Amino acid sequence: MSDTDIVESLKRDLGAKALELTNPAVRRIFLKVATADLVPAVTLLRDKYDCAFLSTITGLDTGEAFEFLYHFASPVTTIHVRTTVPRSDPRFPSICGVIPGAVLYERELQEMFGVVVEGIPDGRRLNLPDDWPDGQYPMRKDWKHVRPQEVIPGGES
Amino acid sequence: MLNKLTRWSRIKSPWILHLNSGACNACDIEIVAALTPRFDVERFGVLLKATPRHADVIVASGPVTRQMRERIIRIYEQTPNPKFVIAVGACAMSGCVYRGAYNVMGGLDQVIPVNMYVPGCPARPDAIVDGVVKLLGKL
Amino acid sequence: MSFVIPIGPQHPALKEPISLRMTVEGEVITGVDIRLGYNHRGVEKVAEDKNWTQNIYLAERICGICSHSHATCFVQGVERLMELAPPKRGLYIRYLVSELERVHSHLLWLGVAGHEAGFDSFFMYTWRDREIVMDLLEMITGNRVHYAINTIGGVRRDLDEGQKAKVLEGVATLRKRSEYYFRLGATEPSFVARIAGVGMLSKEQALSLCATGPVAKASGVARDVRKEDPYAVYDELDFKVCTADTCDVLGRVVVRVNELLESYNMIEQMIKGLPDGDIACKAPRKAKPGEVVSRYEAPRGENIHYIKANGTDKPERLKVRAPTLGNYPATVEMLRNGFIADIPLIFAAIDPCICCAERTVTLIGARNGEESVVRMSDLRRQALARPRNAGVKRNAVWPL
Amino acid sequence: MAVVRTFLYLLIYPGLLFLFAYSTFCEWFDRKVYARLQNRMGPTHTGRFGLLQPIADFFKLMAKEDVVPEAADKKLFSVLPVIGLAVVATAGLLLPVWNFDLLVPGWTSFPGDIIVILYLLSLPTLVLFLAGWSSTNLFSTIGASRVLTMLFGYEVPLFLAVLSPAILADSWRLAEIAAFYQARPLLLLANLPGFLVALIAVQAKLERTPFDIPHAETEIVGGTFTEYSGKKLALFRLTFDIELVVASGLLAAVFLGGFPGGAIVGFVHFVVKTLFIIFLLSLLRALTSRIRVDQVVSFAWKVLAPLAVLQLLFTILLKGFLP
Repeated sequence: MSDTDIVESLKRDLGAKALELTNPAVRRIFLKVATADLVPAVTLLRDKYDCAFLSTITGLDTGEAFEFLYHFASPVTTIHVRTTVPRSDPRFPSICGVIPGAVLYERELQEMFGVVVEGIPDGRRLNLPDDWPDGQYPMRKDWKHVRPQEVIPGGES
Repeated sequence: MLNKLTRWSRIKSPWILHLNSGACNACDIEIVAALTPRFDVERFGVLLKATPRHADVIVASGPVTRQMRERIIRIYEQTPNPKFVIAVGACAMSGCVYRGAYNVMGGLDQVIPVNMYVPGCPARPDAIVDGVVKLLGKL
Repeated sequence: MSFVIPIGPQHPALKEPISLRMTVEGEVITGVDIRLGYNHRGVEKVAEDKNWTQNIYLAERICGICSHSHATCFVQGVERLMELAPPKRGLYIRYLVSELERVHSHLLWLGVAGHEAGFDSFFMYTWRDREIVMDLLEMITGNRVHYAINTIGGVRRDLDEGQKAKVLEGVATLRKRSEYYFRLGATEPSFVARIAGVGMLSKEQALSLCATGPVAKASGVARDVRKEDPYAVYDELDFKVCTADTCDVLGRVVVRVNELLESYNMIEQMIKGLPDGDIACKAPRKAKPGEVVSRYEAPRGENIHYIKANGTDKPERLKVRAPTLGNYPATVEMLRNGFIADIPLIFAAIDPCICCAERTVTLIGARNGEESVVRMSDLRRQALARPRNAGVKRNAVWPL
Repeated sequence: MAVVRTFLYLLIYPGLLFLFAYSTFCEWFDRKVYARLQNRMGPTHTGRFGLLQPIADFFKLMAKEDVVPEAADKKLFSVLPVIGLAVVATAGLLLPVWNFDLLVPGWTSFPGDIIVILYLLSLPTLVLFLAGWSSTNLFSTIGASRVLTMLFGYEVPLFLAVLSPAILADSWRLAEIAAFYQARPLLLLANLPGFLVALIAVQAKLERTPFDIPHAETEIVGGTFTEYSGKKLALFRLTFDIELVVASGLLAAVFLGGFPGGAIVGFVHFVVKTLFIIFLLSLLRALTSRIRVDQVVSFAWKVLAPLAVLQLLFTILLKGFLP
């Protein structure tokens, strides 16, 4: 089933919900979906297009909004679902119901970008240290890190 | 005479404890490779020990991440005296490519006193063995 | 009675800092809570203020034993962003080094699995033969680990006749040894007794929890990026995806040794079919705005890099997902109702590369409600720091 | 005069000093064989061929700082290593190598000394359990419970295997058993399976690799020894070395026909035979991987115990038909 057939059948299934559908390279299909119908789209992909394998979720900070890319891989192609969330109200549904393995990446988004994932089964802190100050989200573009001056042991720092 | 004997025994049987403070495990694999037939540190009496209680020399690798900082201090305190610390690899010396990252303290000497630095990314097993032997020579 | 064992961040079985909190009844594990983040170095933030060539060396140092896979995955993506077509010879050399790295990584893992099971002679023998591959890699690239042979648009060093002959001869001795290990690993009674039927992961679990690499292949899931999404050289090589359906640690040993033998054939095919020509092409300093996803079959599973460029010479966003991250939910399933003695073995079976996967997460599996939720650090403080009067002052005086 | 002689007897020759020297030599031999089997060199740079390595380890540990866990029961925690050492040293006295002529045996050879030596050899395991239990570290409690579970596994087959040659020689006195088999060397082949069972059981008693579960390095950090350091650890390691010497001496006395000849030749026999047994033990240690605690117990009761009972049956039958 080549990329173009998949793009055609995706257009037929999703219809208006597919805001954007591009195929920039061989075996790479990008699909833009509103956050409301994210979960149905993911369920459709998992059942009809055999995309049960979620590689990862990439978070992007594009100034006024956050963008999330869900990378799915099937034996024939890879499909990347993109949703955007306004910076003012960063909430979007969790897909852990559909793909149990997704809880990993959603917790990272929560911690790195300060977004809220509704319905996440386990919302604890992921890999920032225990004593990390709350409210600091390192992956945001506006977050700058001032580097502490390393002290050279033995005096002449 | 007694402290000549203890000095000789300390030089001849340094037991090492391997400590990874957030490294990319290239140096750790080279440390473990130093135990294998080709480099075989057991010739110098070096044994890889599991608990800080049994160890004399802490061989640490990796730029200290913020999360590991407190654990490293505790493990350093749990090791009985006389103890020494060898920082293996560029990360343990100065943080290597991760210098300046928000979560990295940049080098082991920001946390615990270090006696011997072994350069290299990763430090070669023979460089590590050379470091251990030189540290003992300094004793 | 049930009590909780912290396999603390510093533990002989784990070469890297990861903290497992096991709820245990007697010797049987009932619940698992993996806490990571000890290795989080913020690679993505650091990558945003380094230019493209510096980022190759950063990507390499994400992980020590699969350094070439991260570097290749990154360079593949950047070449696609800049629409570069690296010459065939450069690609062949690049993927020759990546197959040699797979050999050295699998031999390393076989040794560690033997060491975890207490079979130290197996560990010594496999690591002694791993030195052959390390010598080959050092001959080709100049360094035992972190080869730095990749540049954007090709490779940095060429391969002459003498080196090709040495590689072939090294591979021949290694193939003999690997068959010996295959027989040893699959038949030595005390070793098999430790790894057969341990760490079960059924096929459905492997699929639903997105397990990847030899862990999935040992449960019968034949997914391999080199076959599904062949990049550059792999569509010209013939090799088969090796799977086993015993779903346990023995299956993972079998899959990895088969992959070793497959890699030997591939290396020989690549050496024989090495086209001539130059090894790299010129690469511009800046990349046009755009985004790309590049996938690569690392020794531990599928490696994915998402790179977004905004026209300057620095990437706007670099997202790295290492294979071990995908295997952690599967590990929790495998550890459930195993024995304490099996923890290091099951954990080593996924060949964890914790430094790659510093973004992994905890899946609480502790079922019995009566376990009071103790904060992770207090628990470890109680267990490890039981001897409060260690007799050492807070700021330790320099011993010298 | 006799008091001085016994004092000398206790402290110098078969006593502490000799056991210390000989057990360090055996530990060096074991480490060297184990390394050579793994294609490695083993300790070479301390003294000639690395002979002084165990002694260097011992003195270094004696000079290290000694840490006692605060929550541990201090008196018990520090007295255990000494008890362990004392028990094993007394067991060393009973070996039949020091009382050369059967007619005027020294005071250390008396009917029933094989039972005493077996009992003294199983005491260190209890000391080990108490050591693990009293250092209140989580890992050592697990190690301690494993020590006991293993004790139930290998203890009975060991007793059966070691006692069956004694039954054939119908005497409980080591010196007489050894003399019996020296007279009829052919009968040594009769208790070969017993020798095998005893070897494996001793390997388990000494907690060496197929059975080194209580202080399994990669699983439960240090096992029973997690909290021990400095002098106590040195004494514990010495206890294990002496236990290795005594156990292999016992096996040599019972299964390999004792140590004939006078003082010198008997001693040479003693050295050669114990080194042969230690070689077998380190061979076993190099070729197998560590098995789980439940596997040890099931292996002991499914394989070792039946074999030992068979050996006993065969001995009794043989005793019946002997002229």
